[in-house]
Amino acid sequence: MENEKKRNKLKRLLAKRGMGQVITVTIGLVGLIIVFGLLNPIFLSARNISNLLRQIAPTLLTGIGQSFVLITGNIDLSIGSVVGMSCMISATLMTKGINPWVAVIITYLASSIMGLLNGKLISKAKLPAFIATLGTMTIARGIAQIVNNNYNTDSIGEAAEGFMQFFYYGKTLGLFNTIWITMFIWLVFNFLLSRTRTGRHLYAVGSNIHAAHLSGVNISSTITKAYLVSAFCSTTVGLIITATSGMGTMDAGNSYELYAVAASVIGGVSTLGGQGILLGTVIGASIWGVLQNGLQFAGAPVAIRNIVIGVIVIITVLLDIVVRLNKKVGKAKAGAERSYFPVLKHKI
Amino acid sequence: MENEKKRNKLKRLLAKRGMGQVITVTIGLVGLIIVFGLLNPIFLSARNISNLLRQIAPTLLTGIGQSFVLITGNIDLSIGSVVGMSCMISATLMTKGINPWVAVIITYLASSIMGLLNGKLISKAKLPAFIATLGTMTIARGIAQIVNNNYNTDSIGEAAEGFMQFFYYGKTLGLFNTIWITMFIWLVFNFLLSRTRTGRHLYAVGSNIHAAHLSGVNISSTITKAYLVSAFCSTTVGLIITATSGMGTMDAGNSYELYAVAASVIGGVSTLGGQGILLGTVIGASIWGVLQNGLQFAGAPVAIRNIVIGVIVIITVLLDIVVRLNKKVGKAKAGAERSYFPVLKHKI
Amino acid sequence: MYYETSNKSPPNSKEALPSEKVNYAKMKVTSYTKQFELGGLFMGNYIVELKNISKSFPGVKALDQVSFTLKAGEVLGLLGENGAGKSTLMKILSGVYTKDVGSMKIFGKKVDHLTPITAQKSGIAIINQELNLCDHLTVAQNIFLGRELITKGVLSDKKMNEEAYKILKRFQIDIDPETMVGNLPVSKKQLVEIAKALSTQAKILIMDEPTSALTSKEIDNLFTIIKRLKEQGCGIVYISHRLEELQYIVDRVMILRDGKYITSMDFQETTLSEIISYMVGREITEKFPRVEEKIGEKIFEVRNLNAGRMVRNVCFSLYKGEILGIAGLMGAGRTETTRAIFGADPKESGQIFIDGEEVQIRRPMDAIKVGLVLVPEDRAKNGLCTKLSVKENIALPNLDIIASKLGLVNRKKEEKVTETAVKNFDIKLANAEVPADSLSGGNQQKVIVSKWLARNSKVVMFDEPTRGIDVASKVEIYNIMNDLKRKGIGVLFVSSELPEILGISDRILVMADGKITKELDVKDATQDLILEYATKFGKGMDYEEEAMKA
Amino acid sequence: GAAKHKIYLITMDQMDQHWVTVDAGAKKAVKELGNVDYRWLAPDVKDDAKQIECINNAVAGGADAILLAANGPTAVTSALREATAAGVKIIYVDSAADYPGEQTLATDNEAAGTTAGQEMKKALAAKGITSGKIGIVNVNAATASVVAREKGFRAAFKGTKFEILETQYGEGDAAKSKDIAANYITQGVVGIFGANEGSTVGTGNAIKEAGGRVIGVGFDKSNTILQLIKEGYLLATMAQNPDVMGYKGIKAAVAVLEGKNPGAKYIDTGVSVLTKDTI
Ligand SMILES: Nc1ncnc2c1ncn2[C@@H]1O[C@H](COP(=O)(O)OP(=O)(O)OP(=O)(O)O)[C@@H](O)[C@H]1O
Ligand SMILES: Nc1ncnc2c1ncn2[C@@H]1O[C@H](COP(=O)(O)OP(=O)(O)OP(=O)(O)O)[C@@H](O)[C@H]1O
Ligand SMILES: [Mg+2]
Ligand SMILES: [Mg+2]
Repeated sequence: MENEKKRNKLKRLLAKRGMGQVITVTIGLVGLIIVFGLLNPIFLSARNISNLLRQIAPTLLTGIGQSFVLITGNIDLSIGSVVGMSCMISATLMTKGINPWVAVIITYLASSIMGLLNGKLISKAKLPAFIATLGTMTIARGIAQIVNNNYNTDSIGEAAEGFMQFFYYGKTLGLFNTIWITMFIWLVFNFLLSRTRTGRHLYAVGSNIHAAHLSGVNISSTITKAYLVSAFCSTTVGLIITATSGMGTMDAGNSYELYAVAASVIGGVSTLGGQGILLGTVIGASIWGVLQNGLQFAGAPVAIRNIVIGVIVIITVLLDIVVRLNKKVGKAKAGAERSYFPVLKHKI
Repeated sequence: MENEKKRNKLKRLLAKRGMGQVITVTIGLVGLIIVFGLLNPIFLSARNISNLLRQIAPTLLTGIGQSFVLITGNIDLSIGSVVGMSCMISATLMTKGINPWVAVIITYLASSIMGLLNGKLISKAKLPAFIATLGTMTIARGIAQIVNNNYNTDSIGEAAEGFMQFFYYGKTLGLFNTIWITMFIWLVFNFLLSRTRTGRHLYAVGSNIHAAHLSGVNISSTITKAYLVSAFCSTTVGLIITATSGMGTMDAGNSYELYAVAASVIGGVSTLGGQGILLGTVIGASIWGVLQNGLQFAGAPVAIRNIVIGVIVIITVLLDIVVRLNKKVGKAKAGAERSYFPVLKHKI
Repeated sequence: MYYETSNKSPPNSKEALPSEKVNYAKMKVTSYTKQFELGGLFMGNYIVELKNISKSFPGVKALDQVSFTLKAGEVLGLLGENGAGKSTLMKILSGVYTKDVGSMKIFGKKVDHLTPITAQKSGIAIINQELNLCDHLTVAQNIFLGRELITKGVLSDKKMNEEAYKILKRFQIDIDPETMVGNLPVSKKQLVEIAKALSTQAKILIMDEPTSALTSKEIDNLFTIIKRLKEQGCGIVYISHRLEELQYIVDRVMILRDGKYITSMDFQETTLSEIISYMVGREITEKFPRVEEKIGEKIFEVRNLNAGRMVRNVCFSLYKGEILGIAGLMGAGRTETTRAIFGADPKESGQIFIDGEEVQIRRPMDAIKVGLVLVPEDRAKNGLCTKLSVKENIALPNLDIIASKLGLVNRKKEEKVTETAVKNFDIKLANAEVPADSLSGGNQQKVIVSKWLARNSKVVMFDEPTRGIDVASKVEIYNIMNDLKRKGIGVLFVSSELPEILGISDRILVMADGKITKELDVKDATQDLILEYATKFGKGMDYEEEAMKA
Repeated sequence: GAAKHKIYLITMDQMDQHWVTVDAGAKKAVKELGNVDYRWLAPDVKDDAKQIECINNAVAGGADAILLAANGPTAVTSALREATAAGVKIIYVDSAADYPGEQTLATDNEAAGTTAGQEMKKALAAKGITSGKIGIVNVNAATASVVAREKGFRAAFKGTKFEILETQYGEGDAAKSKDIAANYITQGVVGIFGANEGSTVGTGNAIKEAGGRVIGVGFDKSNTILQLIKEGYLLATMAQNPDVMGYKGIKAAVAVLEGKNPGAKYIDTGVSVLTKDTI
């Protein structure tokens, strides 16, 4: 009886939105790590692992933001530009002699406005998310360029040493601060998504916006919150990049929104909304990061590398689908085909 | 009686999917042209208009392909990379001394394989379109790089003079060939979409894949056809670029998939599938092209230009939504409430 | 039980049935908790007063100066044909739509602007005709959506599951609160909707076709609940096209036609045939028109069909000049059987013969080509491309006829096919270019049926073709089936409504748990007999059996 | 007064500091001359087709001369043929195309790359290192100038015992380049070459973090790079003179338009090797 109950609980955990995919891709990730470790032992050195974790951070952070937005059934194309904008705003302020921490706050405020704009354009003005964020993507990049008059900034200088240590170079308890920051943000947003009312509403809006509306969920504020989270994550990445390079670069963050989608979707977040967990995003971002890092260690030429990454992204998701279909077929044979296109449903 | 009939016909035409938006954005387009003409009279010179039309061609062509895919409820992120791949394949073959027209045929065949791969991954293996084409996007870029051993090609040379004339530099009846080619392709695909069985199937699949399946539509072949059209259009753009620059460039076509989405969506094609007409894509691509060209003539620096383009893209779509809502409100007050989020529905 | 009436051809007036009313005292119902004891309501007071409400949609005047009242403790049957404006009126009352003109009073207080939230707060709950649930959330999460339970600042799924369990149990709904709604069949989803609405402690409860996907057992439970709520002073608006249901619960009826108020009267003082004539605007003589044809040769045969757990070894034959009904409870596997035959789902084994020749059907297209078509259930999911026009929907499966060999669509032919279909089925629409989702539910159903009958087929399978359709339209659909029968076309008719199965088919197959458990000639069939065989096998059915014994 | 000369500057994109400096140099000349109607056109991102559009637009806009930083040697030649047919004079700045122009003012990228390699070799020798791995952080393989720099750099190590690893591409993004350089350091390289500004900043920062054991040589000049050199984390950078390209380019264009001889066909604007000692 007790056992039965436990088994049921486990079953439910596995049935949880996206949990299946998380497990499949985790196996894939482990496989990748083993392969790269065999190809070049340095890949598994303590030093590289520490580096690797830090290299994963930006993809994971933007992935968290993108996952929030995807779960509501929308998309955020402005992520990369907001990263660039944050990088330029913070660095410009610091080179103008403003206290780095004040600059950090101003940067967060500035990009919150982009998040707010995204959220309101989509939920109030009812623009399609793709087009609204394509617009803000262009605008944010323009702002990144205009902030320092179309120049990358000078070095943010000595005064920003503490800032650089905090966001990138420093270590705490043997781990880079960047990793701690990422873990902290992940924990907070994972809590928000899985344990709070707001989190529940995010899923509801993504699953069936009419039902959510009729149930009294405030659609506009829910969608806006997702975009604010996304802007917050992007800003953090922008600040990390400022700290990394010690200057502001206008084209920082280029294409990050796509990596963020890749990390989310590989991790089981559906682009049709309503589905996914942040644990998946961690695995997705890790696969992305391990591929980039591991292929460099394996000494693969760039051309081959792109092909390998493309193939692996496809195979990872394919594997999950095969596993899912087989599981269903095994259990109830043709029962899975109730809807003939079970997976196509989370299309786009 | 006759008049009544005619009026009814007009009414129906206006009620057709996407027609409303096409009209709104056409007005926007005319407005833009007037503004740019006032800012700089050269903008309206015969020479610039001829240039402008040719500049719109790549966006329009990729937009046609993207529209086909969007109408089936999917997306094609691989467009830009297929452009680059086609450019590199055709140019490499030509520099190797192969007859340009043979090279053209081989290029079309090669990218058809990418289209086929996209279509089958999505319809047979049931991958989400976003992730499948993100994968093929990376793969196609890798192929573009590997084709000539990670170098841009040399000049395609004298032997390709005819090819270059045909695709870009030549004129027929006073219009650039590029424009003729684009018009021809548009006519063919517009006919395919609006007048044939395949066209109907594309809309049906995008509107309700289950209903389409039960109505005897071959889902897999329909989706694959859309991706083949997209690959065909991208390849044509790749060839135009080869002809334009007289060489193969590995990163040709970067981000074109996004411009293609912008052109489609501005023109009223829904990213949720089942909705849109190719006339809209023409207007969408024109707005995009006029903005790029006009802002250059207006002497706006890139930073400002980005901001203006972003704002105008948003405003165009916003305007359409306002008009649509108002029209309904005007005619039947709050009639838009059938679905509370009429526009959000075509989200992403 | 309401289906336990042994009357084969169901009554068309309530006088015929007075003795058969359910004895509710006999039904055991767990006691209701506090949340259903509604204070401050006096029986008979007006709790809703709507005056001269009008509402237009592009091209349609859905409501024209309609007035409406609801008293505490009454169950009002809101009746009318498809597209009469019932759902629209109730959506205005529940804040989903805003009225164009008119005034509203709720609990005597004037309200001008209602939103779903304010409506909910003022004690109105609605069970919508269309399901409004989040597929990605569990049953409990859906029930508590928008009013989640929080402990120590954190969502308490445990508590919500427990509460949901209690609510479901109280209403005798057999669903695990932790299952994903997306994994439930339509019937269960509808029960979840009902549970969700009931759990809001509403004093005004609107039910828009709540029983369209329910089994008899579940309907009985619902009626018990309605009765109980009524005793506590709730006002209930009940919309249904199953007029037989009314006698068990309804106190008063109000009838709409073409967006206009027609009449309102005490249910005791009227008859079903009178109600129908008000709804339709004319008399309907026969609710189940039957035509007798000579049984001809065998045109269709299925041998040893297996497809998944829900289709086991299915064998049957179909002859010219008959309608073969398939009865069974929800989840018996009837839909699966038709889908497998049609090639929509893969088959494991089995043979299919048309006119004595074996045909290979791997996908729907193969079936359509050999003259076998399926009118599917669940129109939202399987039936319509909602964004496309009515014309395009009707044309879709017939493009092989409408288009030339090269695939060019012949617009004239298309228009003609559409026009004929719209006329034959009397589909109410502004013009054939309007998107399919702007039609009322019943008219959408007609579009689905009509698109399949626009071509000459040998066998037509109907899966719940009358679900959510008004009386007059039902008769039209029966007539269509009869027509096919007369023309020598094979008709397979799946339905969960026993009266119509008994009223229309010539031979009846009963299914339970994926197997055919009985074949009955209509002359020997009774509701009791069918129910007996419909509950013959399988687990999960003991619930039904228990109820039968009670 | 007399009609002004209409001169367009067309660069590869508008994001790079390098181009902004070319523009600044040009503006300085324009101000001095007073009879030039000057405008800077650039695509929003580097893209051959878009650069050709810019050229066509300039011609349509009535250009008398174009200062062009060609994306690649062959990409724009046909467009230039059309332009010169319309009477437009072409001056190349930064990088020339395979099409005759009036004058070219540019850095000899390959030679500069070799210089960078030699600087690194010298520094390694001074530390007594004669073998080991060396990494290259480049922008991408599609940009001719950076490819030439890499080629020159590799040439400098021909015949030595050093192993040059597979080139990595960071798209000129300082953060991405930093990751790449850090991975090189983990692999145990003795030197890293950054092929442009972003690559160099990334390289310098990675070396800084690793404690400076690796020799870093870069390309281009920016405040941040100079800072890294001053701190000793980068050995040297190859500083180009983009302002000279713009300034002299305008002067040459006006000379041509006024029928004068602009001087030599090819002017190497040169690089200066900036090290701790020379800044
Ligand atoms: N959002 C909408 N947009 C356009 N027309 C609508 C909309 N909602 C309802 N209608 C139209 O209003 C009329 C009344 O529809 P309503 O859904 O209220 O009918 P109903 O009485 O509920 O019918 P049924 O029994 O079929 O559910 C119909 O003609 C329908 O087509
Ligand atoms: N979407 C679904 N996903 C998984 N299983 C389902 C789904 N829908 C139905 N089922 C299961 O399939 C079986 C048959 O379902 P269904 O209710 O459609 O049978 P049916 O005999 O056609 O009944 P009816 O036609 O009265 O609805 C049931 O066991 C049910 O639980
Ligand atoms: Mg209704
Ligand atoms: Mg069924």
